[in-house]
Amino acid sequence: MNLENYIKARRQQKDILLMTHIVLGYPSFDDSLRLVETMVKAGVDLMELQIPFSEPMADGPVIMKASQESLENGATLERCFETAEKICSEFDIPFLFMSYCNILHKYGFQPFAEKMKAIGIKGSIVPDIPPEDAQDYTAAMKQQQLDPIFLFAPNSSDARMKTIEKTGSGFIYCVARTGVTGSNTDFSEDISDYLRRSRAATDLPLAVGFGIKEKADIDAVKGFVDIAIIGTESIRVMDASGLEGVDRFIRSLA
Amino acid sequence: MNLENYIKARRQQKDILLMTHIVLGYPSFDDSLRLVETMVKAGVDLMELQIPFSEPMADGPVIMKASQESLENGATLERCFETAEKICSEFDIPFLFMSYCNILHKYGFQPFAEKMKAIGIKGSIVPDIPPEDAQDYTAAMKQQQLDPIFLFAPNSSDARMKTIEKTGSGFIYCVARTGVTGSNTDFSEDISDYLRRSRAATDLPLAVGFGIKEKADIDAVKGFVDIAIIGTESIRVMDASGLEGVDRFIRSLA
Amino acid sequence: MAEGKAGYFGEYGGAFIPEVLHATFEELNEKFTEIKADPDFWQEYENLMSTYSCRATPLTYADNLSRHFGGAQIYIKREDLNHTGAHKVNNVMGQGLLVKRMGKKRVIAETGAGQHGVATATMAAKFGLECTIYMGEIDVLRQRPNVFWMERMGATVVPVKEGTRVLKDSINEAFRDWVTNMDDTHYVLGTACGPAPFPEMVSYFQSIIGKEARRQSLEATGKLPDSVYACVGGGSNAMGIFQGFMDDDVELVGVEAGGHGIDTHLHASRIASNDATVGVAQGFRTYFLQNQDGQMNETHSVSAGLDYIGISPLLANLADQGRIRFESATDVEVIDALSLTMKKEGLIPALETSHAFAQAFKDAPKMRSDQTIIINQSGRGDKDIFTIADAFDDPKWKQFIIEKARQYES
Amino acid sequence: MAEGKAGYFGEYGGAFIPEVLHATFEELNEKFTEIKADPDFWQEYENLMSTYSCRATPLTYADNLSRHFGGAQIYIKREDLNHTGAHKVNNVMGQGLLVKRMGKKRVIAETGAGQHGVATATMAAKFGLECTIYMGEIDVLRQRPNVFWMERMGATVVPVKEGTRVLKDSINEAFRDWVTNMDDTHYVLGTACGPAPFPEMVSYFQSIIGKEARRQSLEATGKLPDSVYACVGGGSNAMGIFQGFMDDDVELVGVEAGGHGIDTHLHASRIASNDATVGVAQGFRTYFLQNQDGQMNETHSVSAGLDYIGISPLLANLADQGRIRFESATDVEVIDALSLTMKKEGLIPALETSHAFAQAFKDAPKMRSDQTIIINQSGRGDKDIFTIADAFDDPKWKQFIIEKARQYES
Ligand SMILES: Cc1ncc(COP(=O)(O)O)c(C=O)c1O
Ligand SMILES: Cc1ncc(COP(=O)(O)O)c(C=O)c1O
Repeated sequence: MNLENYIKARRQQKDILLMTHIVLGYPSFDDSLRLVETMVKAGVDLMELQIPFSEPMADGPVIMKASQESLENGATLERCFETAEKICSEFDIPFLFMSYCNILHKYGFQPFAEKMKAIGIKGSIVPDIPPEDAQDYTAAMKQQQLDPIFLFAPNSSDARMKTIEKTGSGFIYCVARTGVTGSNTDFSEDISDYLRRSRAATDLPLAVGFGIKEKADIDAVKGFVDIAIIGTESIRVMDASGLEGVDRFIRSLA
Repeated sequence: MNLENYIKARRQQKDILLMTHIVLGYPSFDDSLRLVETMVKAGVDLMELQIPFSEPMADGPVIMKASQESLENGATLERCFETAEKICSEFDIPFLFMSYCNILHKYGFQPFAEKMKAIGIKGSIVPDIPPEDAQDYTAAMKQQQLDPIFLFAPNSSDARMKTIEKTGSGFIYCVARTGVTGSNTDFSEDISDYLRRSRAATDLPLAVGFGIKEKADIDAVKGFVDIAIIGTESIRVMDASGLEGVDRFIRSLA
Repeated sequence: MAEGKAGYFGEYGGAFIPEVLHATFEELNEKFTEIKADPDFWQEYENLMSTYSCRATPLTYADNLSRHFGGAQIYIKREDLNHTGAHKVNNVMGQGLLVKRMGKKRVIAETGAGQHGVATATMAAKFGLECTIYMGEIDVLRQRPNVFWMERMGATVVPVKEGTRVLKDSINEAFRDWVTNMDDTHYVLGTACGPAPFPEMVSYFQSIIGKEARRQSLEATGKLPDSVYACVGGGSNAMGIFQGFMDDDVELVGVEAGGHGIDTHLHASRIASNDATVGVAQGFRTYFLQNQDGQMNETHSVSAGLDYIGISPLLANLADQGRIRFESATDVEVIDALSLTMKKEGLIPALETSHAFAQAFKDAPKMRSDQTIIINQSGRGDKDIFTIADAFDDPKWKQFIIEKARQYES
Repeated sequence: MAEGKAGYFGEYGGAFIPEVLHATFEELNEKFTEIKADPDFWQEYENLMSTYSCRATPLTYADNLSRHFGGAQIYIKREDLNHTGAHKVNNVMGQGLLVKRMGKKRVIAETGAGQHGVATATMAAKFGLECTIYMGEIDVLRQRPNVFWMERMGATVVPVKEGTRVLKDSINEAFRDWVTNMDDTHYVLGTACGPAPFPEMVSYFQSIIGKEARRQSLEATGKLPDSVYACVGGGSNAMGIFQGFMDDDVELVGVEAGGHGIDTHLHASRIASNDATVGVAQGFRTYFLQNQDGQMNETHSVSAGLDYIGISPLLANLADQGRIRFESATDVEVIDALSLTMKKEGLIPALETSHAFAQAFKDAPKMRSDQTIIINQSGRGDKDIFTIADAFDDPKWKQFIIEKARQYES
């Protein structure tokens, strides 16, 4: 079952799915494994595994710091692959890679996609590849039946959304607001207009992220999108109160 | 008897006369008095009393330092006049003021000359008044029958010497070499040419100074000039070995 | 200048930006296209640069250096005389005019050595814009004098505590600001790098150097130079002067930071060394000094302005085409060249600039005396005094600083 | 320009020099007369200044300041853009050409703030001359950055330990050198003071500022300015710009250092205060800040370049004639003017220069908007960073210096 179908099927049972995020190697690779285990057990529906990059242009301070520490602790691409492979084999939800263009580009888009396939990763989120420059990337992914996830922004025009949704597959990642990850988003404010436009632009499932940090945020987008994405907040919780805290946090969102 | 005649008369008895120099107020005004006493007793024929100036453009380091200390110790023009008056009344050789233009200018050339007359000073040496700008100065001096002493330099042309000697009176101060006071002059080198030119340029008595510091130097100029001038060296001796040293030094020159 | 796909130069360039900046770049591309086609704009730009800075900057004949080396006649293009002391102001004032046209109220910029930050703060003061400068924390500490001036001109200087806390990290941080505030804010990128249209746009504004230099060479010597030298950090001063001679039979020589030597990995030579590979970072595709995983390396140079990880896509392409010869100069060679230039000509090139001098000094003696070269003096070195004094290890300078510190502490 | 007795301007000027320098001054007067009569010389001078420095320096319209004050239109003559950062280089390069004509091999100069010393060291490097700079010991300690550059350009900097160990003492010391070495040495006096022909000669070279400013004013505004402002130390930048407007219906305003206020005696205002009297020192007759015995006073100013005891005889004479209005600006007013100029225009006038800005800012609001003024920006302030940072009492700067000192001490 491909990613899109998985999401649609799962949505039959749940109003909204939950996608969480970790940075591979942060605080350590062992912790990464345990974090995934905790999250999966707590009921998340899909996960992003971020491969750290030294120039994380679109990340906010929390994820940036996590990436940096992971690299300083000696995280290599090889270690990321190994850990991801272990994760995919042990847990039965879809996992995606999140990273920046250069990580894929340096390895080669095609070898990288082959590696993802071999490991069992279902797709990838790369925020600094725009549709215009995505051809090699999407071709490599599609050849391996993997999903390159693309992003909408609140200031994407309707026409632009069309272009984007045609380039990507799996689902669309709706960035809830301008800015980087990890800042507050006021979900009580009306972002419904943006999400309605997004919905109209594509038949792909929609995910929304950037600033979701409690059940109320999720409730606010319920009905508009298929997936709520928790990024920064779970790192904050992990830093503050460990795995147990993460378990409690994820469960509180359901 | 005016200065010129005094020198000529005295030369009847001596091959060469000795003029020495002190800075008024250095090391103190009392010391100035005692220095004059020592020098006169040791047989000097005439003396320069330097009124310190804050911008002593033509002085070398030793005299400059003496001037500066004198000023720092609070030397005023009034104190200099008082001390000079005491000196002139107590000792029976001609005394000259040495200073810079501004000291006379600020007081007024005419009042300054009147003051000199009243005190008993016979003339003045002001190295930064050139003949071209000397009119007010010489007029004031001459009105009081005082002698403005002018200077020849080794690079003064014959024509220039004529101009200078016409402006001054008393005697001519032949600067032995270029540069400031207090450096070595090699009197064994031939300065006779310069002094012969000087002799030819004027009927005034000639004095030579800048760098004379021992009997051999004086012997070298004997026959060419009427007066040997000791400037810096006696300050050096005073600093090193006090009044007694000065007494010994002056006597060694005879 | 672009060929093939818009924003690309050969296989280099592009605009690898988050979706949220798409509209901003669309507007920027549009406005840039507009001003390029508008002769009034260039005229307005030249007027501004000739009344606010001192363009045309002179071409100085270095007679003593020419005689000293006994080879080519050496001419020096004097970007150091610009207001704020370097070529950086050309780009910044050009973008300032663009900001006015776009009606934005705020500018942001990255800065490494501080030169571009000072230029941007200056432009913001002149144009009445709000201004935030991102600067790696390490650079803030090293380059306090520049920070002082930026702040005095009313800019907010934000020390970037992320990453390696140097230039590249301040670029990331500036982008983070931009993705949040793109509506009222323009990001004044400081060199011919970054996402399209920046490499082309910065080069466009800097082309004023080459235009002048070409004309001045003809006036002064009756012919074009045989070779033109420029140091290469991001590549803006090099592109600036090279563009005056691109279609001529003139050799173009770009000089990168050789640091401790290109065999030591402690350098910042992207083309002259074999250490760089093609990558995509900070919004564009070019040669980067990166490891096998695609993580960027730390670089080293005595000059803070040349230690960038990437190089202008325009230069990468021209290197591929063999149009530009790339060389590198080591820290030691650079200090020697600087020292000689001060003593012989009374000129103080910036440490960055001194790289170009160092290479020119290697080549000039081998040339004939009827040949001429131009060195682009991209900036003046007197604002580098803390670095240069350290490079010379000047004991009296150290004593001065120690005394000054004592005053402050008491 | 001289009237009456050669070398005199009204009752000011003259050449009160030791006999040993007579021949040297004769030669100097002769050569100066020769070059003044030689149109090729001025052409050579202009060529040098336009290829080695960036003359003509621009006239910048300060639109923000003009709007801010809502009165006169404010234009700024940009001497700060000159090579070495101030108008001083005009005089120095002119004298350099003269030295070449006289065939001398060595130059000496006094310097206070170090600006003139740097300019002279630069000229000496360019012209291949030996160079010794005399600088008061206190100034050497305060102005280490300038000493550093002079030494790096090959000059010998001699700290003067005599007198008050500041500018005037370094002038005395330079004269002491000259009376010893006049045969092969020229003394490059740095301002429009000293024995004739220096006041006139320095003014002559600096007149390039006024010539340009007059032409530029006509070009930019179609008319002459209503008022022209310049700070006055020795008087060279003021004479330089004023000469362009001497015979016009243009108000000329000279601004002296008001220090803590002209009632406090802690200032350096020779004309604007009542504290100065006519005297003869350092080779010429003018107003000096001196006590009743004729000993020179200590002066005070936040700017090292305006605290000279005397003033150009040309300016003293023009003050007598009422041709120039003299004002003073206090240290506090100066810092405020500097701060405003940085924020509003992105310009950093030197502390000396900021005096002229301070007075202009007092007058401009009272003028009509169809009136224009020109301020002579004699130099740039970025080399004053140690002084300016202290004036602003900048805590981050202090921290930076303390850290740096710690590095050096470890
Ligand atoms: C004086 C100077 N030259 C050169 C450079 C390098 O930049 P670019 O290669 O863009 O000219 C810098 C950068 O700070 C600089 O300050
Ligand atoms: C920038 C600047 N302006 C003005 C002056 C004052 O000198 P002057 O009155 O001769 O122009 C100086 C002297 O150092 C200076 O450096």
